[in-house]
Amino acid sequence: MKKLLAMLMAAALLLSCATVLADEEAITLKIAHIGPLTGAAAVYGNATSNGGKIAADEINAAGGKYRVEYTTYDDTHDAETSVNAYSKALDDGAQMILGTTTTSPCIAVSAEAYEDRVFMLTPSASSTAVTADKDNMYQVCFTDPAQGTASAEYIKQNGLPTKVAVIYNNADAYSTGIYQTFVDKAKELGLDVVSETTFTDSTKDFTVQVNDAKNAGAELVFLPIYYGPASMILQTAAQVEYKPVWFGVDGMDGILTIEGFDTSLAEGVLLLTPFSADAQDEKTKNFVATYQAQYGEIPNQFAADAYDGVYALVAAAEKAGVQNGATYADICDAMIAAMQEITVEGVTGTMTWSANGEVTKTPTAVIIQNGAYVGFNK
Amino acid sequence: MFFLSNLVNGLSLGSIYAIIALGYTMVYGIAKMLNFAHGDVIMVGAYVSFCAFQYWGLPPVVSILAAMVFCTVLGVVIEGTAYRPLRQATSLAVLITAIGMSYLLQNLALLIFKSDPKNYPAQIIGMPGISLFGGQLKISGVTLVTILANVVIMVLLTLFINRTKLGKAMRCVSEDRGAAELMGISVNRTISLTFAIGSALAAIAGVLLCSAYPIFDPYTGSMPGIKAFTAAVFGGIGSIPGAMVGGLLLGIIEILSRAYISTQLADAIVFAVLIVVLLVKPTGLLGKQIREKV
Amino acid sequence: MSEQVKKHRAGTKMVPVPTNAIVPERDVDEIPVLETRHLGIEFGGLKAVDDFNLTIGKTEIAGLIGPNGAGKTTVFNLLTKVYEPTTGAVLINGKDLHGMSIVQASKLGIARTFQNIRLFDKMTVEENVRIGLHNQIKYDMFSGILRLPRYWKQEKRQHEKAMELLDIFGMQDLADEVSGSLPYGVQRRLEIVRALATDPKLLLLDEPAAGMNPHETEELMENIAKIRDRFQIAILLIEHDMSLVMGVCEGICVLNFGRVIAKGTADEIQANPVVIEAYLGKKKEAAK
Amino acid sequence: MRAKRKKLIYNAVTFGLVIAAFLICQYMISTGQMTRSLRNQLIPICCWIVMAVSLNLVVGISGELSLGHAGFMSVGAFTGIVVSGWLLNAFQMEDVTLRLVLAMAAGGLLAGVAGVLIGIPVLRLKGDYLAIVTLAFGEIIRNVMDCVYVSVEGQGLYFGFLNNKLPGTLLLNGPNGAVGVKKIATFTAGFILIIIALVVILNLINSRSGRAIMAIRDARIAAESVGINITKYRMMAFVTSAIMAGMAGALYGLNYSTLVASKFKFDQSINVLVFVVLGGIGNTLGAVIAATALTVLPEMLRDFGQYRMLVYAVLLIVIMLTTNNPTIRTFLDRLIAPVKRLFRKKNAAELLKQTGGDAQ
Repeated sequence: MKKLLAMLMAAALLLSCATVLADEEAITLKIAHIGPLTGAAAVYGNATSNGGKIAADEINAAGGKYRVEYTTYDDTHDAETSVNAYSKALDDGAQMILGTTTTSPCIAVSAEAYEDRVFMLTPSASSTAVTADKDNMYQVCFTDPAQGTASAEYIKQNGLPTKVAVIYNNADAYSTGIYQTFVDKAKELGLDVVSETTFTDSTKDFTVQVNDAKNAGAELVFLPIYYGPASMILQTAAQVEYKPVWFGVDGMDGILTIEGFDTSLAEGVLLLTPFSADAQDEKTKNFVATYQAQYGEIPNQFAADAYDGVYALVAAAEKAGVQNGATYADICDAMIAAMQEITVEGVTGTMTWSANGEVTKTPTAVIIQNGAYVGFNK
Repeated sequence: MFFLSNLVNGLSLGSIYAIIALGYTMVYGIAKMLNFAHGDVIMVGAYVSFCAFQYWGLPPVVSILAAMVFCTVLGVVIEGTAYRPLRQATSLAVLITAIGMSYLLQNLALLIFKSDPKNYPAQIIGMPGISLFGGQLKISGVTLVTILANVVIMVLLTLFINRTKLGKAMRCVSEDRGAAELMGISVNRTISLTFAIGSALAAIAGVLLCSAYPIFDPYTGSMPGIKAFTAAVFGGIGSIPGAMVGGLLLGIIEILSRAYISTQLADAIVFAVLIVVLLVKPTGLLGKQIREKV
Repeated sequence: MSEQVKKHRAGTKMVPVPTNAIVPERDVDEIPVLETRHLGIEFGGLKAVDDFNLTIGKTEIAGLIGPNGAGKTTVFNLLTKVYEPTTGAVLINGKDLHGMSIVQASKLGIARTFQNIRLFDKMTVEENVRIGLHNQIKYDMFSGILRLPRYWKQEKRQHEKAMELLDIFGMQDLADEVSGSLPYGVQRRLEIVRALATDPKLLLLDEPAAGMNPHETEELMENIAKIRDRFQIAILLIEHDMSLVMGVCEGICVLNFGRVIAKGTADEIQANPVVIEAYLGKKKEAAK
Repeated sequence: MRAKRKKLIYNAVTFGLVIAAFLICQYMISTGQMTRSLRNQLIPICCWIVMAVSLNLVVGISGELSLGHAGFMSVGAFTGIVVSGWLLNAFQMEDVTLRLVLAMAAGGLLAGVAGVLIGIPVLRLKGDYLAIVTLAFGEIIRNVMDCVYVSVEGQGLYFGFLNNKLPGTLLLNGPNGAVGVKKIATFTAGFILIIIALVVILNLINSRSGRAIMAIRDARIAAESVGINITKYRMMAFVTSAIMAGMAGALYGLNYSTLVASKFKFDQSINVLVFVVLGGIGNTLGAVIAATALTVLPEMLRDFGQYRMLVYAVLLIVIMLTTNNPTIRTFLDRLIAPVKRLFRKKNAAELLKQTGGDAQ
């Protein structure tokens, strides 16, 4: 509570500064966020929406050269609706897009944005197809292949068990994307993939998958999936008394915050993620505290990526020298150029971007111990 | 042993489908409508029992009862406000209204409980599991409770329908609504009763479903709802033993095809089996063959 | 009883043919339009129709009567292949209907009306008749969608033919009415017209006078005779209205509990003690 | 001639409205008056209209409840994408219009084939059983599409099932769907497709085949007894509908740079069914209007923010209740009656007859 009070005071202080600075004519950036606020993928869209909102509020409160007008548009995780949301955002005068949250809609929207010359930065759409052949499209998150490769390399280099099982969601682009590169890389590195099983969004029962891994004698189970199904897999494994090393990717982050989840089941889960809500640096602590105060939840990697995304957009706008009243098409090329030059220190690490839109940042391996993330050292 | 453990899992999943399917089949038999919002009542049941246990600290049994009471009231209210005014309308109009109701429940839950998945506390059904064949086959407590609950519900429901006055009234309305009305049976009250029972069963199904597969969110009910509907048709819609048989078979087929054929194509296989069954027996496994009167 | 019908009855003489059945004398040379041999059907062990033998001459008007539940409509359903018989055979113009579908039976020249009217209620009177003409005046789907010349030509033919048929019952003016909204009697007549449109050899009428007032029944009787005379077809009708049956039918077959209990002309049936006991006696009193 | 004239007027109004709407849209686009939001919805609206009109053929005209219509759209969409991609990659066919036409034709064709394959078993069933089987087929198609991989190399097309190791460029990538689709759909194409669909449906209804289809709907046994081949005509309606859905699907698929099979879930079939029911079952013009209104509606509700879909659900229920409840309907009719009477005055006798007829 004290912490919150202190923060509020700090915010108030900043706000008063802001009013002073406002006289110097601040430049307003109109950022439109697009993501699923309703529908089955709503959890991700709400996280990115909230994360971005916090960054926008902070920037406005800090009163720098730029102000952010941040608006969220619902796309229900559907390409058609997403393009509609995008069109509405441009009608409303958006200058740049933070989004879209999920992959398939993002591919559809980025194609439109490419034609219209709108600068886009997605917090979380991680497929390479999102950025492919589009110079206006950037990502805050790792690409799926990058995660797959990094995971396989990490397992190999750190002497983790090499008898590996993979359980992935074959109706999900993110999951299959990581899975495919992981398996290729694993073969190349000589890891022994003994069990590959899949599920779909409608799957409730994971006993088959877990039993398959168990019976194949896998000592490490790679889970390139989101934390929801992952938590079910962990509970199923506990029932059949199967205790391999669990290895997750950034989608696994959030598993500790599921209401009602017995976190002891996640004990020892390893994950390669750029963000962990328990990190002890000042930035993360502030972000997590604010998020919790406003939304009553601990932010996950989606929220963190969106949070960093807004900062990155503002930094790029500053570099590009965006002025008030500039249209999206005016600033697109300048933003593209600026994006490749900036370095953003965010809650998900220190980020730079290459011309193909991919981010460079270092994922850290964390392990869950006593219900919290701890840096993992081999 | 692998087969046996899959079979048990299939029975467990199938029992849940069966309980949901009972709700579908009763409502269909009596109100002659496909209540697509039924799946979402399951989700409501899960949330209510979750809140009762987790937030208000009620004991498990009370939590389950709270969910049942809430869902019963909800079912009756839905029927009274959305379906009753359409009693004379085409069945398609009612179907669309039911779909609207399904969207409504999902989106209300989304606003109230937010979109993040929640984990259903294992303590609500805190039965210890058992271990057979020297530990080779483990059956969880939830599985046992689910299968048991299914049998108990089945027996009670059959007794209720066949032995009690209200049950007979339900059969009458199902057989011939006009004639039942002439016999002094209140059709509206009977249909309300059906929704009440169906929704209470949905609440139980919600508790069991989420105890077995603990992660749930506002959209949790819709897919099991569809599968259970399939199960009801599979067994012969309108038939109570049919719903039971259909549910169990569907659960077993789903788990076994996932285990032995393909995890990717399990859903397709389930639906393909349904189609084959309907081609051989056009009114489902236990459905009544009705000869068209000419 | 109108003059025309009386005249028509007076001219009929029923004579036996080799199969031990009787047909009107004028039809003796022809293949009987309908012949059933030991026809029977069981529903779950119950013999709804049993050993049903009937022969109808090429231009005969025959009646099938019997108390409620005697199996009359079931016989119609057997003749039109709605039901597949358990035993026996149905021959239309000497052709066995075994294994045929309703549609095939219809194409062989058997048409019917229904006890509880089955019109295409949402469609107009003319459209109902046009549907009856389905296999008479044809053109394919593509001509229809693309409105090829053939469409216009055949549509015109259908219209003319439909109007011609409607004229029999003087229903031309009603051609554009929606059939479902017509009075009961008119609907019954429309069903007959629709059946006639299929160009049948044998027309089955299931209680054509049900729900009609005496005046309408009278008219119907005349029309039944008129139809037979004009199209030279056979008609078999089920009817409870004895004045109609006795007035218009040449041969009558009485059914009770799925079995034929009597066959003969109107006078013979009226005089038959078995029939009187089982059926007519009671019925007559009820009618009065 | 009254009924015939009514039909003629109905058809004229239907075509007139669609053409007028198209011309107004084109005018607004050319003068820049149309918002981007609406402009980007035009093609999907066209697709959904065709979906609604074609489903109406099955549900309204043929009288079968189909819950898997989106499955045919999916077949058409993915076929269209593959054909378009193949023509472009293998034959360098740059002509966008020709490619679109060929893709739509192929989409319609394959969806039609799927219609026949599905129709054979499905049409043996009746009523709700038919409905559930179409639902099952829709789900099977979606599930199977998640496992299909197609690639193009040189002039060859390569297909893989649960196997993504294919040579060349992937056109369909299993659960990732189609990516890198070249957008070639145009509003004009959508408009033409609507016109084709309307011509087919409206002409069919007023032809021998259409009457046969409706006869089966109204009284199956009676239709059989006048010699109508039930299977043939039910199939005709089902397959025609599938072909149109496939063409709409191809257009839809080629309007976005990506497409996933989960787009065509059960919900989507239901959505199209909502258009049909709301437009008045069997009413083609109604289906066109309902499809347009309900596609635009969620976008208009954006101002409700997080309550958007909630409001949509409530509206859906309220609309169904008001249009289908006899009490409310009578009340509404009474409200409209004076207005109607104004137009009808000249034919008072007819009005009398009408009310008399209703009272029966």
